[in-house]
Amino acid sequence: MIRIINTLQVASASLVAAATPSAEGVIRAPEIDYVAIAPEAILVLGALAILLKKGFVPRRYRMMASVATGILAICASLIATGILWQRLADGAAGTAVSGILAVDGFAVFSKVLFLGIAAFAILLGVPGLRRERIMREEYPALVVLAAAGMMLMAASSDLILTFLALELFSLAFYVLAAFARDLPRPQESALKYFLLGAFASAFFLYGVALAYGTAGSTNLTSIADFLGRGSIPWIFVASMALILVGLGFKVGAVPFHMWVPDVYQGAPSQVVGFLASGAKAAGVVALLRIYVSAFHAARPSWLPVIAGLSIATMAVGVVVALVQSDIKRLLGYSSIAHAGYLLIGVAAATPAATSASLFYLVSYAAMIFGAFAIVSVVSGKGDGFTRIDDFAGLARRRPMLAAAFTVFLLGLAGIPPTAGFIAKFVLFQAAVESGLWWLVLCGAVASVIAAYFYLRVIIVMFVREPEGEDLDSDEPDPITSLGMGLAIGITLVLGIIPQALMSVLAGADLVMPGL
Amino acid sequence: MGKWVFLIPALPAAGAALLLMTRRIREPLAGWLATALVGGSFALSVAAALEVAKAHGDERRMVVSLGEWIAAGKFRAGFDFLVDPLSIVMILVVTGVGTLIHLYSIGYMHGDPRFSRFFAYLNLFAASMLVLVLGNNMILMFLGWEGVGLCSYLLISFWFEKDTAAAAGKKAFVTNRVGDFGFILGTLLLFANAGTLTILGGPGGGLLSAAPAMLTSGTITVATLLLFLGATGKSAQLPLLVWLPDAMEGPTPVSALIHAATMVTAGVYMIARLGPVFSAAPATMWVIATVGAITALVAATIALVQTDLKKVLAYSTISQLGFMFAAVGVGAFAMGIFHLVTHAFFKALLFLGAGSVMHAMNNTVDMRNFGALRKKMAVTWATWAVGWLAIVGIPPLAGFFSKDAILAADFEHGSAGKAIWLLLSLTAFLTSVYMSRATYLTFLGKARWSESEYHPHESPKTMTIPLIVLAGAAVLAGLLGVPKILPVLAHWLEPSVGEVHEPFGATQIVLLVIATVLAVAGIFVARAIWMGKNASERGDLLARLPGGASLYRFFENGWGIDPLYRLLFVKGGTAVAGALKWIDTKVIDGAVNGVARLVRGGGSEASKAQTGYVRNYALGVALGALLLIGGFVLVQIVTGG
Amino acid sequence: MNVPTNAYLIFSALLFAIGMAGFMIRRNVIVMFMCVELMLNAVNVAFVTFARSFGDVAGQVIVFFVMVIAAVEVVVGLAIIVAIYRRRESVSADDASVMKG
Amino acid sequence: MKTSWPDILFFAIVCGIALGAALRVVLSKNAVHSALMLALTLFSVAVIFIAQSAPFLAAVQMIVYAGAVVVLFLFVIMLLGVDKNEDLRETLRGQRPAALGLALLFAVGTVGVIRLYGSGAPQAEAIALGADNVQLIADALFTTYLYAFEITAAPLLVAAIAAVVLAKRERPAKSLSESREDGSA
Repeated sequence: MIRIINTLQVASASLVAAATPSAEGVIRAPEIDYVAIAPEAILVLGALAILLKKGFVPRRYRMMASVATGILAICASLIATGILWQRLADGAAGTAVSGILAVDGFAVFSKVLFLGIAAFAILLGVPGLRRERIMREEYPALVVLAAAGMMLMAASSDLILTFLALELFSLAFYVLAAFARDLPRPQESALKYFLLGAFASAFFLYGVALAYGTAGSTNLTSIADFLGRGSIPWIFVASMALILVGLGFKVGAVPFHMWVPDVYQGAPSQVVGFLASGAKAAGVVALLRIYVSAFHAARPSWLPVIAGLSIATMAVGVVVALVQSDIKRLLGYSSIAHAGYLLIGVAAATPAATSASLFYLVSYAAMIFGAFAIVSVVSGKGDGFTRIDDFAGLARRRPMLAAAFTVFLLGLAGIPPTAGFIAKFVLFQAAVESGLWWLVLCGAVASVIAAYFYLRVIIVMFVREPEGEDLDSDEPDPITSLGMGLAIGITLVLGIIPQALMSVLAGADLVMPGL
Repeated sequence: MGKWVFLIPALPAAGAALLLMTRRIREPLAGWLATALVGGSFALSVAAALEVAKAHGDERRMVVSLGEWIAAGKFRAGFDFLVDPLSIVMILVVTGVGTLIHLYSIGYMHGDPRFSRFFAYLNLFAASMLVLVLGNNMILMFLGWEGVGLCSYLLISFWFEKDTAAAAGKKAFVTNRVGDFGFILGTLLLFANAGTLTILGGPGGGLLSAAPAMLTSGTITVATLLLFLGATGKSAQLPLLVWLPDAMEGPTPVSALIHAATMVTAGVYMIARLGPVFSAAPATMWVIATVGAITALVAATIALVQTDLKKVLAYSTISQLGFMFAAVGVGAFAMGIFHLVTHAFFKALLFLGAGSVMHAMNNTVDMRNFGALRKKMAVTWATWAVGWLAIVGIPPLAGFFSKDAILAADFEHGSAGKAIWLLLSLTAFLTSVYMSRATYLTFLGKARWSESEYHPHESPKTMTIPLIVLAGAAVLAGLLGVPKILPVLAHWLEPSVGEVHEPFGATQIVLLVIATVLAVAGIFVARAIWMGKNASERGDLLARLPGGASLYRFFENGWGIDPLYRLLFVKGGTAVAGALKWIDTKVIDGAVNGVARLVRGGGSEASKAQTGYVRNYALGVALGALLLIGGFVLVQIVTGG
Repeated sequence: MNVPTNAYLIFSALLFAIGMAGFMIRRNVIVMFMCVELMLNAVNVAFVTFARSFGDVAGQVIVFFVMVIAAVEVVVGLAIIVAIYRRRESVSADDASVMKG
Repeated sequence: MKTSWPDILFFAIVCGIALGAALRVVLSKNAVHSALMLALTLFSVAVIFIAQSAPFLAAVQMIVYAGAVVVLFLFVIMLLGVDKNEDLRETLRGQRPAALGLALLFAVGTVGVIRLYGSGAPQAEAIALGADNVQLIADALFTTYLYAFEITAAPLLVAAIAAVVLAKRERPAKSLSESREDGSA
């Protein structure tokens, strides 16, 4: 696979060179590290293949071919990432293609995370969307493109590439949110998400412009050097704020959170699982990359703001979640609270906090995917039954589903022996180590309150009698069950033997320039 | 010690998993299976105890490791169990009493539609409690800590059809979360300062040996206070005692196992486990002792005016836990554990006795409707009597020795200790009064129920056998700690809690006599009030006496009560108890509910900001952008950039 | 042209603010979207201004990328709007307010 | 370097037109007018690009932005037939003052920060960005930003998918969606 790309790239580069007349002759294209760009390149090519196959594959097999191509692309990308990882193990962290792409443990691990999220999105999304009869051949293409964007968020070493990556996965998500385009609620959520997303991106871009204006470059390494030289100009202060608006919007931090519950409620559940885990993780890794790594020298300036953002996010998330009556909105607000916890990890800004954040993202992704998979099964056609009351007596109707949902909810609440507990613990512990006592205190209070609304759902499932007639929730199909089983497995295994992942995180050498 | 120790919690955990996952196993097989598994744990615990007994000195503390569990940065936590005399005592109690209560439940829960689920929860509880006890690091302990809380919550609201049960479960949960929050913060603070959360062994020798030296006195005080906050939540001490009385909405075996014998003692156990750490913070120790003594007294006065038999026992449990805290608070860890053990036996016995009475009386719990039940329920009465005399402290029953050990230990501790001793002695007297009151109202005197309505009968064998076994234990457990002659338990615990200093001389004998006299006096006072001529009508007089009118009737009827007693207890005591009860129900409950309402109200208000209009959301984004810029600028100005 | 850099930056800030206000004031989603374009253009002006003051062409290249993204956003946005209009026959953002709370 | 008055005047006129047109985008009752005013703003910005030694960008701005994007807007407006005058009265309470207040504060804040930014004088006159502009851009685009340039393919792919997925009409979907919708409304 790599060889093929290699050939393609060489061909395209020589084409470019030949086609560009210049005073000094040809422009010398930079040394391209094909292994470094392979993971994303494979995904984009995969998406292209999905779109192009229309002319070659008979109609009956198109859907299958799309899904197969998507899975194949993810697997190939995973292999490429593995090769990259192998190379890192030999100690060659740095940047590639003119310093625009970071190649380090952090980037590589995040890529694996996002590929896993994409795999889940196909595994759980395809059968779910088929059930809803809104599955389209383009779904796998959008998933892999979004994954490529999210992977670049982690690997980007240049703010302009970050912007491109952010737009790439956001645009894919706008389309995914509108997937059930003929239903009013998905339409509304897509519209809201799109308008606000574009609005917030403009702020982000303005921030990038101001950063360029002060540091003279959008390259994160140059910015880090610039900040390392001394005092922070005023205009850069505004730049940091505006960049935070864009990324805060993606992770769902207060007060940029308002799209979250509406979009989570309106968009198809199968897509929301992807959105909730992917977009949030992408925002967090970018925050880590930009704030913790590049802006490290300015930490005294941004720490209070990030901490304030974190506190506000946790507070609003858990408090408003208490009064929700719709399960998807409840999970939306809960995801806002989780964004608050994750911001604690950003504020702590140590290698330990970074790996704790990654651990958190992994476990959160498994739990939220699982939770939304169950919601999509229970809520039936067109997400018709998403009130919490619709889950009453689920333990009697579908005991396995209720048990699985309990595992995910306990995980989200951070109650042992789930991954959620370990994740919260290591994150808080890392924050305490860097002296953020008060922030952890707030986080602990928030999780005390949060446990209440998760428990409420569990109680409704186990304790309340089902209302009215048996809802037409299907038994989950085998593939969905497999996906849920995987998610439960991750939630419990990471809760019981977290070392399995911790050692990887420690061995992956998550040192970022600037730390 | 072999790795088989892990089977001790694994057996009931497997049972819970099995019962939760298949619905095939039904009554009564589910009950027998669960009982057998806990029984198996008990057998293994005995084996572990024998193995520990074979070792000598410090070798009696063994760490059994199943491998690394969490390692992140500097942080290490193994999947390790600490098997030492202290944990052995606890697991014996948990599995022993647990087995009996499982057995009892087979009869008690007969016919319940969720029979097997009940046993699944009980098994899960046992597993969690065993993890809590055996865990060799704070995280493993917390795992169990949360687990028992969860099971307690599930079991309190087991009969969720009753609104009160659901509400009680919620209250227990919320209150416990406050405590858990203290626990986890205390843990984090310990880690931040000591660099380890392993209790024994590992780098630096673990918290027990290394922490006291590594911690600065200020931090250790804060950390231990936070941990104690966790303990007050789990063990229902002031100010977090509100949930336990309400928890009586659960099935009675649950009250016996979880809310009397085991889970509520977790706080005491945790402090004893971390004895050296707590000892390094004298201020915390005094707080613990004081809170314990005051709670003991307060709960006893409230127990005095309850009419619900299970509530009397619940407040009594709180009061007895106060005794234990008063013991560990002065460093008398062995005495605290000793009382924990004896209390587990006699309180479980009393609860099961109460359950047996309820079983016979169509689930009535109001003592005013009882009376003269001893003729109908001979076994229940006989065993209850043992439990009653044991808690009152009549020699040579279990409570006598353990309570006196605590009183003596407190008396030794300077003038502040003497004050605590005084409080506890008073409490002991009140304990005698209210327990005797419950006994007289329930089993003695005249029947206040009609034959037509109730058909009291003795309970089935599965229920009476545990009663008999527990009664035997309540008689004999005291022998574990006969001062001077037979200090078995204290000696046994020495490797865990350090050398036990237990003087025995003239002073101690005087104290013994005082305590015994108080206990006997309490019985007689109660007898005078509740066995009087008109007891059948006025059994509840004391409870109905907040105002003057009823008080006069007391006079007119010529109840020969000592004027001083009347002044102190009937008037003052009732008023105090009434006031405390009022505070409990109105102020503290009100505060809990109020906070909940406030948070929910805030939620509703905040969710109104979520108008659904995308343009309003855009306002939010813009406002956020401005706030962030403002925030950054402010920080920049403050830090002088 | 020797106009101070700051003048251009202030112009850009004002243009951005106008776009921002328009986004929040207008109900018509197409116009709201035009306002986003105004904001992006304001940013472009800032980039070009900085590029000139540094004598660095990078700022101009970035504007290039921004234009691409703006075009893509327009396509996706208008596609969503068209899809929605088919059902609702309305381009008012305020009509999309069923979900709240 | 001295600032000359004609320069200032020219700058003021162009900026005035741009800002005025931008205001008209916001304030026009008719969406078609807004689109046309957007075109005018984009045109003014193109002029500013020229003044800022970015002639190539100015050309692209005219062709792609003012040409294609605005036409696309107009096309959609006409396609949907929403080219009628709208009622501009505010229906959400407090929305307009809040919006204006926030925008104003934002402008004041950013301008304040920019004023604090420093020098203010253009320093780059000596560096000829304008000459060889295309060459310079090409140089940067195919060296430093080569990867970013290649990655822009991906968003374009998404745009293509969006058009297919969202705008394409499908025959059987209609009846199905209608029957389902009653359940979820």
